[in-house]
Amino acid sequence: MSHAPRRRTRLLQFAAAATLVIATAGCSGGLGGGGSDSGSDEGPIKFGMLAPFSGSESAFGDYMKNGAQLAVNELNADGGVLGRDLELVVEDDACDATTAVAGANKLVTDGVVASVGGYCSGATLPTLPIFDEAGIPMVIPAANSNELVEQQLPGVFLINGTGTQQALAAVTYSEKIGAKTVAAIDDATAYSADLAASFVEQATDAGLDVAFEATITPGENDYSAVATQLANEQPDLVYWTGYYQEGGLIARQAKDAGFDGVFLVGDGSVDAKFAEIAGKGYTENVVGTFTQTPDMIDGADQWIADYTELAGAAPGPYSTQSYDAVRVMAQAIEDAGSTDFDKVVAGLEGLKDFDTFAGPLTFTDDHTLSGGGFVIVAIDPATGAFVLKDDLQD
Amino acid sequence: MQLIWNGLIVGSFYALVALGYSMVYGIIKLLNFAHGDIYMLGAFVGFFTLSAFGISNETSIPLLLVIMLLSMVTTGLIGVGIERIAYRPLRNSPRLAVLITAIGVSFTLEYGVRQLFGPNPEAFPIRLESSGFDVLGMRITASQLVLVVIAAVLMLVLAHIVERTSQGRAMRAIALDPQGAQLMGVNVNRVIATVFFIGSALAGAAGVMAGAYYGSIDFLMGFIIGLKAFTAAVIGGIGNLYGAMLGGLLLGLLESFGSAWFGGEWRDVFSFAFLILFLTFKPTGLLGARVVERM
Amino acid sequence: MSALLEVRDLRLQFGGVKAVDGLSFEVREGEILAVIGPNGAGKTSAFNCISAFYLPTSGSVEFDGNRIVREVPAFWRNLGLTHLLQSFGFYRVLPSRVTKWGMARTFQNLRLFRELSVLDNVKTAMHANLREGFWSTLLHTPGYRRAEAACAREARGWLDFVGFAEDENLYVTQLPYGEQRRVEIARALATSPKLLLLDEPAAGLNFNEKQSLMELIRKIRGMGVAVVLIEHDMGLVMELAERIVVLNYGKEIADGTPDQIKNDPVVIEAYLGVDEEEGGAASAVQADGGRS
Amino acid sequence: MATRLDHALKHAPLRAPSPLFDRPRAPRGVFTSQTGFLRALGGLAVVLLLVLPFLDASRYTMSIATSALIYVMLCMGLNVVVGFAGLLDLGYIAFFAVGAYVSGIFTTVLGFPMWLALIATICACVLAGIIIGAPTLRLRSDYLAIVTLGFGEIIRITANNLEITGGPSGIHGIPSWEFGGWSFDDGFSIGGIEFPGYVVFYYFVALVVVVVGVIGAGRLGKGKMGRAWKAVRDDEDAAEAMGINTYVAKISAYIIGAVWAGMAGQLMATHLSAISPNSFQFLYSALILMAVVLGGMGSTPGVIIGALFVSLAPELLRDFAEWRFLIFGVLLVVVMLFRPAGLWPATAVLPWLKRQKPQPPPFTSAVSAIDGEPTVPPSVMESVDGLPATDAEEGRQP
Repeated sequence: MSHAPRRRTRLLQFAAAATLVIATAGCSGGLGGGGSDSGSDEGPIKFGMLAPFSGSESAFGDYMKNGAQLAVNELNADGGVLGRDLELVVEDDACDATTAVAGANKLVTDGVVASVGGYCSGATLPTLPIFDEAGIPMVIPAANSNELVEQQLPGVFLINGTGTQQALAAVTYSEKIGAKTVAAIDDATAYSADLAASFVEQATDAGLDVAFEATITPGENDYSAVATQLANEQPDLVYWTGYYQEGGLIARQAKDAGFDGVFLVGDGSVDAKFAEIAGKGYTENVVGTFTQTPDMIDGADQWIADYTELAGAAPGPYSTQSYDAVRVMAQAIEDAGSTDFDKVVAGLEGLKDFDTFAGPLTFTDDHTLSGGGFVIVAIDPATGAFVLKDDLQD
Repeated sequence: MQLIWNGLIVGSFYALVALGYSMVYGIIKLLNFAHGDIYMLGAFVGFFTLSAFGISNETSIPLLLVIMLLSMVTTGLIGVGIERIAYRPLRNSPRLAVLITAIGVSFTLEYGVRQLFGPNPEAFPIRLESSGFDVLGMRITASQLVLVVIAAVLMLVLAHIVERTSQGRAMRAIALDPQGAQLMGVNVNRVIATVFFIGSALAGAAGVMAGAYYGSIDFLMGFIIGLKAFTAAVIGGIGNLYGAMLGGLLLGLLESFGSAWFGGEWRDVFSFAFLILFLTFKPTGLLGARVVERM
Repeated sequence: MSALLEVRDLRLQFGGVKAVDGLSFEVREGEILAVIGPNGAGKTSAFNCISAFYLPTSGSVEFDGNRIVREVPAFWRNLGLTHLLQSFGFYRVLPSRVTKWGMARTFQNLRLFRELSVLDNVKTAMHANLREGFWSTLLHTPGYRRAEAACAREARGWLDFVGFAEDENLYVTQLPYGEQRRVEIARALATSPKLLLLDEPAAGLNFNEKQSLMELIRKIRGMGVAVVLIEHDMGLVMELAERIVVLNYGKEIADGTPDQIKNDPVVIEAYLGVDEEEGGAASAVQADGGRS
Repeated sequence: MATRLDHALKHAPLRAPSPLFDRPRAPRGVFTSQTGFLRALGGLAVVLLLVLPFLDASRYTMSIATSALIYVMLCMGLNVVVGFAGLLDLGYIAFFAVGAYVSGIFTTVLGFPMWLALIATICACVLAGIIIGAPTLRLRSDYLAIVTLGFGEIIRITANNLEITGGPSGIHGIPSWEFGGWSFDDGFSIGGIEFPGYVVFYYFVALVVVVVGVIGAGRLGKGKMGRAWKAVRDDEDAAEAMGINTYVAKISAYIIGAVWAGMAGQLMATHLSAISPNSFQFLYSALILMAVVLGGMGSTPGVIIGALFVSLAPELLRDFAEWRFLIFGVLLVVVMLFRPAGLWPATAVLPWLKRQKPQPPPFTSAVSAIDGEPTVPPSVMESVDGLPATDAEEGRQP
């Protein structure tokens, strides 16, 4: 016992000595060598993408990856960017802050020059400072919580319409169908709560009267409480901002409970699974707010074909956004003529009416989409898939 | 009124799962964490067989019953297997070890299913047509009625087994005093296996019913309901079957009202807080045997 | 010789079973008292009440001027909150407190700390009178080192005292049964008791071990510690005890010197009479249990 | 000397006769004594950790190394609760969350410097430990498990639904440590070697976690308090009979565990600069428990190994992220079945030291022959003596 501290001090001295030796040796990649984080100037240009490949959201990861990969392949096919090939580096963020930060650091270490990923707002937020510090511009395809741009980091761009814009589309539609009273339900995830809040806000501004704003716990089965509430309050339109699983259940249970208003869902719920879960005869008055998907745009069949060939599966949510994210970033680098942070950011800001699935793209001052390009989709009773119903252009 | 009815529906699910919990706990004092996942497993067995036959959007009740029996047998056997592999070797080791094993089993089941069927929720192929009608202020749907009836039948069957048959007597004997029962020539292992079979079968049935009623199943559906079922079992007095049923219904009602008053997001907080208070002041539950006063 | 422990009309009831039914006796300082009785006579239950492990239904236990059984005010009792209050530590004495007052006990079936070394087992018993704080432990202050050293010295002293011959660093599970018994007694002594309750210390010991046990108990008494032992082994009891209390069905049926007890018709009728069959079977069972 | 030793003990009426013969002093030195070897091992580990950044200072390495160290801290805390005191806590991540959120809120919302937040964190965790422990520690082990689990969920859901905790997207922009004007983010350079902020922070965390966490928990585990914990774990009644107030012992273990977790949480918040509720799900409680069980409950080196495994495995096999929990689940079962004491059991003796321990001499009596037989549960004994089996079994085994 009594001699313990002596040994420890000796050890520490040894440690210090060893440290110094190695420090002076200055190994590459180590502190001595001052390992640099910025990407190299030869070889392919690396785009990094953080997306969920494990955890509850893992389905969306593949949609995003394949979309981006398709864009990369196409760009490489006609000469790449700045005469260099593009390479897509994908990391898992599991929708969890810890994993996301590790992944982001891994991308930085791998020397990516641009980030085209980000699905869960909660997992994307902590990665912003990392990419910012490393001087890596981000074009975020899916995550679109307003908090992402609130920090006003120079390199952060959103090409998925923000909650505000989607909520605006929802409100516009409500007015269009002449709804008087509306309600909002979210599933307590960052994006969903955000969207519901801004829907309620804008609806109130638009003079609609908001019956109630409810929050449910995702991952359960029984939502009879909120269903009953809907049946009792009978709003003309209810806006569900969460994902399709709970969405389908709520739509079904609400109808069983006797609710017969319009069931408007956010983009998280726009998926063929919605109809399956809700079941036959529960989807007549289900509509959704969504950015256009290729099957809604004439002449996009070729794109779908290409995607399906690449991925072996049909495109899903955020495939197009990821595809566009890569193209936007590539274009900006092309314009900037280099992968230098400031130049690329300037390039992104300078983009004018760049053609994307969501229509011509121009970034606003706060680096979000000017339009948002949200449309109203409805469920096709035959296939259960969502199809374009109203592009809200008039 | 509506709240009460909703509560009863959820409660009957809790009760079915809680029964298994309570039986297993009563007989080998093991908190079987994996029980909720057996429930999930039941749903997936049903899903698998149905989609294997390419059935989808079916609405026939007989088919539902067939499938239910099938997955009851399957989950029952799985339950027995789990007991044999994971729990029996540890019967004489400290509780902590067995508990941790149970958690391990639970993880294995959940993520095993996840690997087999993928992380996304699946739509259950059988749906009960649910034309709603109003009775004294409550909106009741046919599917809900079917559900309650099946649950009630299952519970009655169980009650009969435990009360009337020799197996049941053996169970109660072991629950009271394992060594004593063994001395009396009861084949403890066989009885415990039976208990696991029955408990798991009930959970499996509940799983199928949930699938048919709600329509969507996923690999984590068992976790929360497992916790709730345990809460129900404790409230009713763990180890006591009628307690489990009572507790299940009670918890269902509590949640139904709780989420109506505090809002859905606080529902779990509400029921867990209730559990904690309950355990603090009446650890033996409503119908539980009163333990001797000691330190 | 004033009374060290006074038990008055002690009653303990489990549901219908009257485990202890109006037991009264007293222990004088520095004497060896044996409590005997057929199985199920409620000896261990009585022990558990005296050492505050069970809360008796009624009766009073006074040890060295401290009341071990507390009265729950009628008000609460009528409200039926007795159990609740006592489970929260109101109107009751914790066994640890009783131990601090100077009453140590061993258990019928060995209850050593299985994952602690022999030395640590004994050290643990000195918890109450060891000067160690949180910070001194964290910082390994000289005070802490002294306390640990003193603690170890004391513990070794007790191990030697009970004639423990093995390596003190072994885990108790590595020890033969007899040695485990010794360690348990050493552990009890390390709490520096005035009164030592031994619950069937001879259960499962062979002849030689019993001899050395008797010697040890006399040695303990020699240090001025009163000893109360529950024992089935009549030979040992008759040879060792100065006074014997006989229980049957939770009631005290006799109290006196070994000779008085030997010739007490009631006792013979209730106990010794059936010793051949029942006692034999009983001690067999005890031996089993001893091996836990 | 002797008198000072006596003074070290409180007055006790009965004193042991001084030892009859001097037992051989425990051997010292690196390879001849358990403690010596472990200390050397620990020292070696510290050296390696100190050297690491000079070999590879890439952000990725630094960040996973930092997370790993935080996990070690966390697991040391849980080890006190589960390993030492034998209290199964399935909501342990809640304390981690409390630490992370308290420091997050103090620094971002209230704008305090981090060191103040640290103090606040510790206080908050002590408080949380008491609030959670006080009502529930009287419960039997399995009830305790479910209740702690419930608490974990409650904390998470609450954090998810409150305004001040930033709701579902949590808190972001948590500053790093700063003293006066200088913040860790600035980094500094010594002798021409540039130390970026994250490396400095890594060093800081390494020091705090390894030195305070491991050594501190280890020391507490060896002292009076630690013996009390282990006694409670092994046999609650016997512990009580030894004059240990088991309730106090339990709650002290619980509080210490809470504080360790809180400090870990605080470090994690600073490390990630952002925290969100879904980092505090039950899964992570289970993971930490897994680390402790796998490594060996109550064994410091074992737990460290477990922590490193659990935190590094998912990073090293990122591509198998899908399989991670399945693997963990199977591992838990297998470990419990075949190596219940973990990879490095607390009772482990270094293989080359085993020989030196004298084995008990061959014992010839009838008793020792059946010494090794399986335990007969106490219930039999009690019931033989007229007590119902139930009450005697309460809370006896963890």
